Amino acid sequence: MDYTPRELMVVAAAREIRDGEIIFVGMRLPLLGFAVAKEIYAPRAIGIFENGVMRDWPAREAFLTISDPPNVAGSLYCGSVLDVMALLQSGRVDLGFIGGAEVDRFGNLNTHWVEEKGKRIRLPGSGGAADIATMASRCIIIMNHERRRFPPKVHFVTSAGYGNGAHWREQERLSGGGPSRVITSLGIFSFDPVTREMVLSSTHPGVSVEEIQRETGWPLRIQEDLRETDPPSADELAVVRKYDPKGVWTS
Amino acid sequence: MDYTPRELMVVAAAREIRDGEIIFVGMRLPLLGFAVAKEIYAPRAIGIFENGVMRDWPAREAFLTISDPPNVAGSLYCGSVLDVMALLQSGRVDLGFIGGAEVDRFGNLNTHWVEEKGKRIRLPGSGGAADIATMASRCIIIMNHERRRFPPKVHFVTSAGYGNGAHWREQERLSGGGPSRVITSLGIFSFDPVTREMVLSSTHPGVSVEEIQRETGWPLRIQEDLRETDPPSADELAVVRKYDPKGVWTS
Amino acid sequence: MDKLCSLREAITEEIEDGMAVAMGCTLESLIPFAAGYEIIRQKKRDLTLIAPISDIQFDQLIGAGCVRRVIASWVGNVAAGLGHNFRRAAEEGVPYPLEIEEHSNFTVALGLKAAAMGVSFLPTKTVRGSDFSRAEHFRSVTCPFGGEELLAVRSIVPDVAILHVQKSDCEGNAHVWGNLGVAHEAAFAAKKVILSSEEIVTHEHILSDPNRTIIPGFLVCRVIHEPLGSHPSPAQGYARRDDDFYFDYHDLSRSRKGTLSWLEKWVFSVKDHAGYLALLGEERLKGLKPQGDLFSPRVSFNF
Amino acid sequence: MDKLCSLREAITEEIEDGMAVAMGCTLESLIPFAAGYEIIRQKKRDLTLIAPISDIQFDQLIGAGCVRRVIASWVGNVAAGLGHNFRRAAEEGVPYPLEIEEHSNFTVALGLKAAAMGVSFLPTKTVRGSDFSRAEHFRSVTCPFGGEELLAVRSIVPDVAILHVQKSDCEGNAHVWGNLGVAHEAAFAAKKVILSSEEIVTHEHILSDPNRTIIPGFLVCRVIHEPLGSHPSPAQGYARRDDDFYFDYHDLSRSRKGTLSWLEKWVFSVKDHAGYLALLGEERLKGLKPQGDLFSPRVSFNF
Repeated sequence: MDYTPRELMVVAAAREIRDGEIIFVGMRLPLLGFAVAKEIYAPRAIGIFENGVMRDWPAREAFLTISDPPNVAGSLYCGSVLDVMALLQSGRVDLGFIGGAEVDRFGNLNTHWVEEKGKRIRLPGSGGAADIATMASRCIIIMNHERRRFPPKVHFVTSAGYGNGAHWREQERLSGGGPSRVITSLGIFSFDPVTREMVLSSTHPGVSVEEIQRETGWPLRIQEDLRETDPPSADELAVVRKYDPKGVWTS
Repeated sequence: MDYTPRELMVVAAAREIRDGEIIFVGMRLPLLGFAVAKEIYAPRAIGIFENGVMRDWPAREAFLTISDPPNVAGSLYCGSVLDVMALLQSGRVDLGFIGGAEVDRFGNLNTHWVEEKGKRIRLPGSGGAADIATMASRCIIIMNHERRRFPPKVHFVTSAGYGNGAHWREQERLSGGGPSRVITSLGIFSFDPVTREMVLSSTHPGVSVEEIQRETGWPLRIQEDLRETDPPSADELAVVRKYDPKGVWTS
Repeated sequence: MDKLCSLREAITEEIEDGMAVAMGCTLESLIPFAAGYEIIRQKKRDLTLIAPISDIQFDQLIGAGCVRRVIASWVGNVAAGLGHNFRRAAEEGVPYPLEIEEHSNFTVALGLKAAAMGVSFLPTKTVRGSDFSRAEHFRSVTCPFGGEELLAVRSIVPDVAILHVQKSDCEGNAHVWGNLGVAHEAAFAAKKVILSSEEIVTHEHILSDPNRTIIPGFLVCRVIHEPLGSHPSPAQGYARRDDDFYFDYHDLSRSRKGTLSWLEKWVFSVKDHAGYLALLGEERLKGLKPQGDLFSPRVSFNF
Repeated sequence: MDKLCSLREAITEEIEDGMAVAMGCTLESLIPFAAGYEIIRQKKRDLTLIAPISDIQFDQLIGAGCVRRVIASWVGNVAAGLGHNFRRAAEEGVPYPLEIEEHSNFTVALGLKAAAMGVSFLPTKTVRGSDFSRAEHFRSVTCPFGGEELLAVRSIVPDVAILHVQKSDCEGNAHVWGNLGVAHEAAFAAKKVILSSEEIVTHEHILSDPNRTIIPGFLVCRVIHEPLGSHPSPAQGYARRDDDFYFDYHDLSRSRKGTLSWLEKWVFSVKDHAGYLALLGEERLKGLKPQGDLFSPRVSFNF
């Protein structure tokens, strides 16, 4: 079957959504993942957006920001940032998708600044990512897998993962559960339940462990029963293409 | 001119409203006072209600509670209790009207419980009165003037006036200015700017100081230039009767 | 998921003795009286009732013996004055003693908002200097910036919020308009929400105006189609206030015996809300029907 | 009181150098770009800009040299990525050094809500563990009930909030729909509010749906009738998003020189918003016109 790496990432994201869950969605791949989940696995999932919009079905039309009219029309609820953040803070958001410029081995994300050739590059900042990272029951991190994006320690913690590992989240009293998966362009990671270190759990078809190690800034930990990521099914792919017919996000 | 004591109280309340002010209105006499003010002195005043309704004109139809449909239809803003209380807490409410079962010489109000013949009578409680008393820039207290309602010290402070006088409000850090007037069925009081004691400033036409003293539970303080309350003008009376044609509140 | 059921089923299955129930959260309108009557009919006991002001609803439930505690700022009969059953319970423990967590309207709203926001308190400047502000649900908190001393209001977490709304779909996505009181806060604060609704509308109808959705259905466990379910309180666009009903209740409830006969007539002698409406009679109900031509303008969600 | 005036007059008389201005408070829609352009045209300086995310508006104002400080959670170009002028200011102090009060979306909302509520802070559980949570506008506060340690977010008080809305009357009573972001909080937090509006409607029109009033006019000092005043951001029911405009800005603003030529073309070379729209051209504007038949149902306020 023919599919792009991003289509695989979308489908991997979709498979993480359970029926009836309340999901902080965001744009791009997670938005498509939400669409796949709704149409196939999780018809009762609710998607919420940081601008105050809640939807029980993804918009059919293409759009570039969560506040674009197609994402507002036909939504379930249009309210405020505080309305949706209240759901997050009161522990009712099951899952949130986030990404960033850097992620480290404990799942900490950075969207504030990085260094390139000794020069500091200023990035846009948190947006709602730090809120989701702190308080969602679980988070899924979606990243392009490149070595510069996978340092052993991020330059700046915008959105906390497991800090320096083990019981850090409990010690710092973060109310959410932390990252449960990292879906990259090369494979899928989970986190060791004790050390909270990122563990490679599946490699995407055609990707070797060596390639993933090469693009990762620390010695990989690999799950004993390392698998190959299931490729998208025909059904899954059909939904991705229904919602992104021109491949704006997935080509 | 013929008018009822309550019509006089309504008009006295109306005269306290300045143009452009934001007023916490409430039901009955203050609501009619708001109508008189709007039609004559204060066309730009805004009336707000504790259920979340804001109006720039009083409803023409009669109604018994602030949430009745005539008070909602044609309002300026329909929101929440928190919306209107936020205006109060942020110091934007210029004036609020309150009343109670008891008021004492420092303008403290009680709507929690009183004693009658040695038996404790439970009253309904604060509602929004304590909020208004604490935080409005100034309050006007409207009361039937009876001795049992004017004890030297209330049984219970529901809505704080000047506490035990002088600098009590500043010491207790109440953000609003406290009561500026007490409009009763017999006269009008202001408060001494230093001691914060209630001072009789005008007697209603036909009411003697002696009668007021008889109905007041402490030795009256009387303003040097004690006046007689101006009776309602024809214009004022016309508005009162336009909004209360059957005399439900003012007969 | 279709959550439609009868009021009887909803109250039987969702309300347990001892629960904390927010109801009457829009102040004097949209009070879920039909749900309150069913709670009385089913003889629920030891409830904690939560609302700023819910007109005679709390007085009825107290008189019927359902209540152990109220978290409220005002309990009485808004147009007529005192609440006789509230008085009897507070003064004499009849039919049962009553605990009262005393609030102002603002502090009830803040307590519910704290719960809705998922925090254990919210800070305020209100009710300082009021005697009831010394109760244990208010404590001092110091602003870590200017050092200002504020009052912390403890969060109020209802087990259930019962709300009467104008429109809901089968999943409990509800449109509400008019004064909102603390309805939104109560719905988001509660562990679950029961809705009774004037109209059941299609899901598409809800989606055609998402700004009117005050309660998203995923908070809701039960939806009951109960036209006039807020009688005698008003429902903007659907029913006027039945003022006489309140005055009659006030007169009859003056005595314990009168209360019992009132409850017998209006609650126990009828099977359900349909029976109650039949007892009110067509003529009376006709008089509560709204008149006029006051419709909101349509707004465009086109893109 | 009629508050209608031109954008030029409003910005001249209400915005002073050094003020704290909340704008772009509905996130990516209803951003008051026309007002921002007028601020640039009038060469206001040393402003503090406040919003969670306001797409390229902050980048434009920073590039134009109007800004000394931002209070924000995200500054960039939402669809295209980084904000080049934000980068230059933050990295190199070009055209001026930039102070950044770092927030998350939630903490900006809480800071504005605190101000709207008239309290100096609000407590939260968010951003614990984030490096920016160690900044001085976040401090620890202990819940006086359970002893839980929370983060206090300092209140954010804008001198002015500038909002673009769909409908306003001459007094500034405004109907807004679609995602509301922190618009309501910003309007109630600010010392004064300036509105630009797609439509000026009658006062009666506003009163016919009071639940749609997000901003009451008594908070508003100026009202500007400015159709397409949020271009290139969308206005539900009035204008689609002009995506290309953002991408073109992104490309051109890569260099300081490109930014200056962009500003010259779109801001300085035109007299006002009418000139800007003329420059966009009829064809392009036609393409942004909403299509379809998505109207909210009317609801009844009858009684």
